[in-house]
Amino acid sequence: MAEVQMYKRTPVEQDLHIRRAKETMRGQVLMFSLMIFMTLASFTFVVAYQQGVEGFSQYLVIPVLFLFAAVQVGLQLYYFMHMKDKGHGVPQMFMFTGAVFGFLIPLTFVTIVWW
Amino acid sequence: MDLNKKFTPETWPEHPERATLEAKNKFVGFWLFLGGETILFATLFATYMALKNKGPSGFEFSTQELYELPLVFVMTLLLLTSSLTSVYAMYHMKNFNFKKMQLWLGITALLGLGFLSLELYEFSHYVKEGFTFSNSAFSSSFFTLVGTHGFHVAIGLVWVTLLLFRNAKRGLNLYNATKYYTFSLYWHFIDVVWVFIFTVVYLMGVIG
Amino acid sequence: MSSVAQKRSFGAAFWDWMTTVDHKKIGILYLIGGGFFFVLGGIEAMIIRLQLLKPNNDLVSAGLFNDLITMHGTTMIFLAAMPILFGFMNYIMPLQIGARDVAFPFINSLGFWMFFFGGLFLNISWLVGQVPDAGWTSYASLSLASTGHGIDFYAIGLQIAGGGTLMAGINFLVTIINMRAPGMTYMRMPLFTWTTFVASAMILFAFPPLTVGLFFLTFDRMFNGNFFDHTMGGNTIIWEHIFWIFGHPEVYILILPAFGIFSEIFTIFSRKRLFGYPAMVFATVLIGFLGFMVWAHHMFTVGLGPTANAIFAVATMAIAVPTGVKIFNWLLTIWGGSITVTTPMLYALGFIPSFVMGGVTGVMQGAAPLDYQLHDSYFIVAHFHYVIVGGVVLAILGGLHLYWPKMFGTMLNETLGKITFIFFFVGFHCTFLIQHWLGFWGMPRRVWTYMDGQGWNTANMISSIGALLMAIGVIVLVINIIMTVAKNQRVGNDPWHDGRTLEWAIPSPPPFYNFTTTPLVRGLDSVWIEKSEGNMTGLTPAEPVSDIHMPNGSIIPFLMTFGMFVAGFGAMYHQETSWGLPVLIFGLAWTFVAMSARSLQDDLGFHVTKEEIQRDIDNARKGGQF
Amino acid sequence: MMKGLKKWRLFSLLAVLTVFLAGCGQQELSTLLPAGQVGKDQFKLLMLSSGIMLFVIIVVVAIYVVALLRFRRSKLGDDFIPEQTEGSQKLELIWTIIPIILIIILAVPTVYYTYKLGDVKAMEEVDDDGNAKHLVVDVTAKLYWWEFEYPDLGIVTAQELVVPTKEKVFFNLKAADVKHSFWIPAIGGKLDTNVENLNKFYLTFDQESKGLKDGVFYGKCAELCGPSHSLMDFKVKTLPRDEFNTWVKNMQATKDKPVVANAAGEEVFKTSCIGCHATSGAGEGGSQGPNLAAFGDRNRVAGFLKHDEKELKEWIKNPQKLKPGNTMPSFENQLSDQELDDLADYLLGLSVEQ
Ligand code: HEA
Ligand code: HEA
Ligand code: HEC
Ligand code: CUA
Ligand SMILES: [Cu+2]
Repeated sequence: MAEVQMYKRTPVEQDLHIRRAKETMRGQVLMFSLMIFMTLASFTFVVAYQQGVEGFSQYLVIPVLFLFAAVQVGLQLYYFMHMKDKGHGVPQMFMFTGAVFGFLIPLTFVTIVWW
Repeated sequence: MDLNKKFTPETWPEHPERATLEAKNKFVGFWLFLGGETILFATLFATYMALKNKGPSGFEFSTQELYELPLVFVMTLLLLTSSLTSVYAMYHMKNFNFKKMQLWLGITALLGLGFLSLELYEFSHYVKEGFTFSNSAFSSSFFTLVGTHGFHVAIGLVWVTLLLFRNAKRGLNLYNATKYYTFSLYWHFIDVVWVFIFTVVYLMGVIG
Repeated sequence: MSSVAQKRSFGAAFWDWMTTVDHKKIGILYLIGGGFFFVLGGIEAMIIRLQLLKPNNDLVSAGLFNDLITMHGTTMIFLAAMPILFGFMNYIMPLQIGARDVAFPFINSLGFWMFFFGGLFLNISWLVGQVPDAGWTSYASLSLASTGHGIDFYAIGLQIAGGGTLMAGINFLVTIINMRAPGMTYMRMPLFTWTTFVASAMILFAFPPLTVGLFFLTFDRMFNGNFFDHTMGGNTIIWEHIFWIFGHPEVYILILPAFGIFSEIFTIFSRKRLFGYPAMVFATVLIGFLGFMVWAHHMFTVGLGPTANAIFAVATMAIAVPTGVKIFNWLLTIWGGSITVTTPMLYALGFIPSFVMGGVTGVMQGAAPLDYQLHDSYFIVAHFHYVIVGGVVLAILGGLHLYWPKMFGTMLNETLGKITFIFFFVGFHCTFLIQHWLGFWGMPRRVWTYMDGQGWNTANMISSIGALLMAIGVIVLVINIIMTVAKNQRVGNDPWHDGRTLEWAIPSPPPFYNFTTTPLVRGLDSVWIEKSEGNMTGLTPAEPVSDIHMPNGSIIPFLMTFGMFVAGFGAMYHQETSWGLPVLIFGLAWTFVAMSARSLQDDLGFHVTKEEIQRDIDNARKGGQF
Repeated sequence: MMKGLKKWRLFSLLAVLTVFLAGCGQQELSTLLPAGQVGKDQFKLLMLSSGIMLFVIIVVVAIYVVALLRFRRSKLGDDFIPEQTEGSQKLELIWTIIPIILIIILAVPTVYYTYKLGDVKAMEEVDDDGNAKHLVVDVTAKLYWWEFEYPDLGIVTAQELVVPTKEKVFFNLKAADVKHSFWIPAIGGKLDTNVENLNKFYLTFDQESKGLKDGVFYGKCAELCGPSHSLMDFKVKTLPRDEFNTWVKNMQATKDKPVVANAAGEEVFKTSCIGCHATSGAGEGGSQGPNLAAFGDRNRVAGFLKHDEKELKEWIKNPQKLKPGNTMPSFENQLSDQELDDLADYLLGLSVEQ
């Protein structure tokens, strides 16, 4: 196995490197606030439903809960875990397959284990 | 691989976590492992969904009365925040800033510890109320699902603690960069699972 | 460790095998372990058939019979067929993709030891006298009702072995993804590598549910859980689902590598490129994917309702299409080829009609209303032995003859090989063909004995005689192996003369670093291409000779697994003894300490120097052995 | 439904198959000699699928044999290097499409029959007086024996199911301890008896059992349920509707005037056995042991032993040896020979048919 080549970035490149990293980090923080917002919203929705607030019926709350959960998970995977970046083809493929089967199993358990 | 090779922020590679073949292997292997974990948790969730509120005749616990949202909310915030702090740690790792990386990981661990303590508190509270593991099918599936997640958190804590102490004197190198990185993947994955737990178990449970 | 094998003391050799992380040695360990369990499972099968030889037989008691079928099924599937296939994957796959090693040598070794200790754990039940007795499926109501520790051995033994399997699967996947030689694109990978890939991916997704299910079972039996206890709100159908969510993919995990082995055999002994290679790859992937969508066909009679049954019935039948594509592609591979009927080819040729017969009966069972009649009858036993013995076991035997020279540098005797085949093949059809009719005639499976006067006597007799023939075949094989080892006649790189893939271009057995220089791959069937273009070494190096990095051996996998093994006993006895809990904790702590030792160790491996390699190359040129 | 499939070519193939398959098996327990609509439907599916499968096998083997005959190296010479064909889109399309067609031919009737056989809506139908229109039998599978309760008729029996011919009989299936599976091969497919739910299905019995070898159809437990799983047999007696009605009346009558063949035996029974066994066929199920009201009419003792005095006494003396793991205790040391004789006499006299 060949050793890693040491490559020294020029000051300009290094500068760019750091700036890019900072930008990415800003994006991450943004995504984090989005996640916190959705969490807050989810809990609020449920509390509202619990208190019987007008308009917060099951048919609204449940889909929204799942939508928010799915989006949050997407954000975690794609931003925090970098699945959107290059070189993540294999992780994507396996996580997707996992997600498909992982969806199928609970689905059958709530439909054909009914008694 | 040579552990003594000294890097500087300028020579530190763009993707230290997959700079060598070993690192690439660990990186891909860990992702595959997470793919498998997805199914593991899917099965646990499925079982929980099938067994929730099921107990022996005269069973008196139900999701609606059992769960306490404020506690869960605090736990959620702790874990979500710890996800962000570990992103910070990785940010500093990419910049070859070892001290700050360690610091942020330390914070991550503390947040995780907070989460775990609250979970233990929650569990002991349930047990005191009589909702023990062997109380019903519902309780078994609840404790197994949430407990498996908690167990993952505990493993993560042990893992990160070992990493922090083991490498404290040695600094970053290409050998342990992957370990740090896979830890952060793991930690995010735990968060992913928790998102489903608070949605499917607690929030849906309160709705009924 | 030096590349030149020295005569060493027995102790040193033993230590070497215990600590090895070399994929080839681990492959051999898998073959030995799996072979041992195959004979064990085979002996159990023989006793089953002897008991069923005649009506009202009382060779074994009713309870013992259930022990036997359970252990036969479990042993054959988990401890014989799968490990033997892992042996081939471990040995051959890295060679096929031009790799020096697997991605995680340490985890590879851990996987083997977990399989081994898991199997040991399971079989210690025989010594304790409390044996799993609820069938290999261990349906929950019966497995909870079963007294003694039998089912506990099942749950914990399979848990340990299953963990090993999962590790092996991830290891193979990463090896294939990351360690292919330059030029070895996905669409140039030999089919055995492809099937290893897909089977490993299936392991990745199928074994976690098994893990979960076994934990549930463990909790219910040993830690007062209530997952399956319906009086506590539990549900036995959950176990059935979980088991088959794992169990159905499992049977394709077995058959896909077998398909891979046959693909290699057909091409080599027809001197022809695999017909429709892209379609073969696509079919493999499709089978793997569909394999996760059909599990409920084992549960047609559970009462899931017509809609669920109809959906799963149609999904099940769909698998016939990609499998058919494979069958016809093999037929067209030999069509127009130049066929020599060597022993491996004999197995491959025997496979085609046998497996098709087993496959089509599978499709019949897929027709749900018809399965109401066939389910849990001997028809099912006939079906799955046709696909497993006629597919997987024939592949194992064929593969053994094919790769023996590569692995050990000697050739199994062809005549004895053919005798083995004839006995085994004739015995196999004799045993299982008639069982289809037994099923039609109303004989349920898993029956300890049967009354006279139901018209089943002759058929059962025939079936038992067939099993005897199979046993003779296996014994001839054992004799063949012993004789070959004793004679020790060395063979060259490509003893079959028509090898097409990379493993046939390196010495038999290969040096521990496999390739002196990483090869450059220029197409499918790389070696064939090189040779037909006049490069008789079959290899084009992708780089000059240089230092090779190799991993160090380690005893830690063995120690870690030993901890789990000990913990297993603790868990099992923690309720009735005072030492159980401490032992459980001790075992887990032991494992944890061993694991930590590993992660604190910074094991960076070692280098084989350029000079050593050059010496090996020169040696080989002079006709010496590696 | 089946009309479209009855092309003449298929038909002749089926005819050959029928001779081939139906020539085998015994009437009282062979799925190849179905004696009820359900079994016949399933048999049709069997014939259709066997036909398709035979066709597949023949095609594969034909190509295989020709290839083997034509392309042997011994014929082609050792130096022959075949052309390295990559594949053929046309061929591959053919062997994708033809199997798909075959699968569709099989899938359509499969789905049709799945729904047809799963249709139990009629179970709840009642006539104008509020009585159930169809006969419903509650089957409870217990460790190694079967209990048959007729909820609408107020009677219960065990080990031997008695049903009328030529009408749909509906079943509620349940297990009392571990999972079993209810299967009468000659009548139709099986359905599991689960521990946590009721399974429902129907069967029809087209043939009277009188003419059969033992005068009964054989029933089996088809799910591993412990050591004596293989001995968990039951029998099925099918009667024309009017005879069935008489049987029901007689069963109901056992409540008022139990027939006593041997009074001494009855005494023994009342002291040792009555806790688990009822001798009145009227009432509900759920007792610890099989209802013995019609024991004298049974074809077997405990589902599998010959129905005579000797075997019966053996059974009472040592049921654990004969059927390991069943829940009836042994009476070997508790009853004298005389008591056993009386008991056997008494039990064999419990009949509703004479
Ligand atoms: C290696 C193992 C293996 C393989 C490959 C298969 C392959 C298949 N199996 Fe089998 N099966 C088992 C092992 C296997 N099985 C085991 C162990 C059990 C019992 C478990 C237990 O209960 O203990 C079982 C049980 C089992 C059942 C449950 C029966 C029951 O218990 O009631 C069913 C039902 O659908 C089934 C179906 C199939 C089908 C449709 C295939 C298909 O994949 C087959 C596809 C192949 C072909 C069809 C042949 C080639 C195709 C052509 C030549 C093309 C043209 C063909 C047509 C148009 C039909 N299998
Ligand atoms: C990989 C899987 C596999 C393999 C290879 C086999 C191989 C065989 N099986 Fe098995 N079988 C199963 C998997 C397998 N089976 C499963 C999953 C079940 C279901 C279990 C359950 O119901 O839960 C089952 C059930 C099963 C039954 C039904 C039991 C019942 O329902 O009551 C029967 C009965 O005939 C049987 C027979 C055989 C026979 C004769 C062989 C033969 O092919 C075996 C051939 C091998 C030998 C004959 C080896 C002989 C070796 C020697 C004799 C010693 C020589 C040794 C030296 C010289 C050292 N098997
Ligand atoms: C603890 C309960 C129990 C007691 C007491 C008991 N039995 Fe039984 N008996 C059973 C059970 C359970 C079966 C069914 C066994 C089986 O087939 O698995 C059975 C089966 C039988 C059968 C066969 C029934 C049939 O329909 O074929 C006979 C006859 C019988 N018992 C007679 C007796 C007699 C006589 C006595 C008293 C001397 C007796 N039993 C006492 C539980 C009991
Ligand atoms: Cu009851 Cu088998
Ligand atoms: Cu299957």
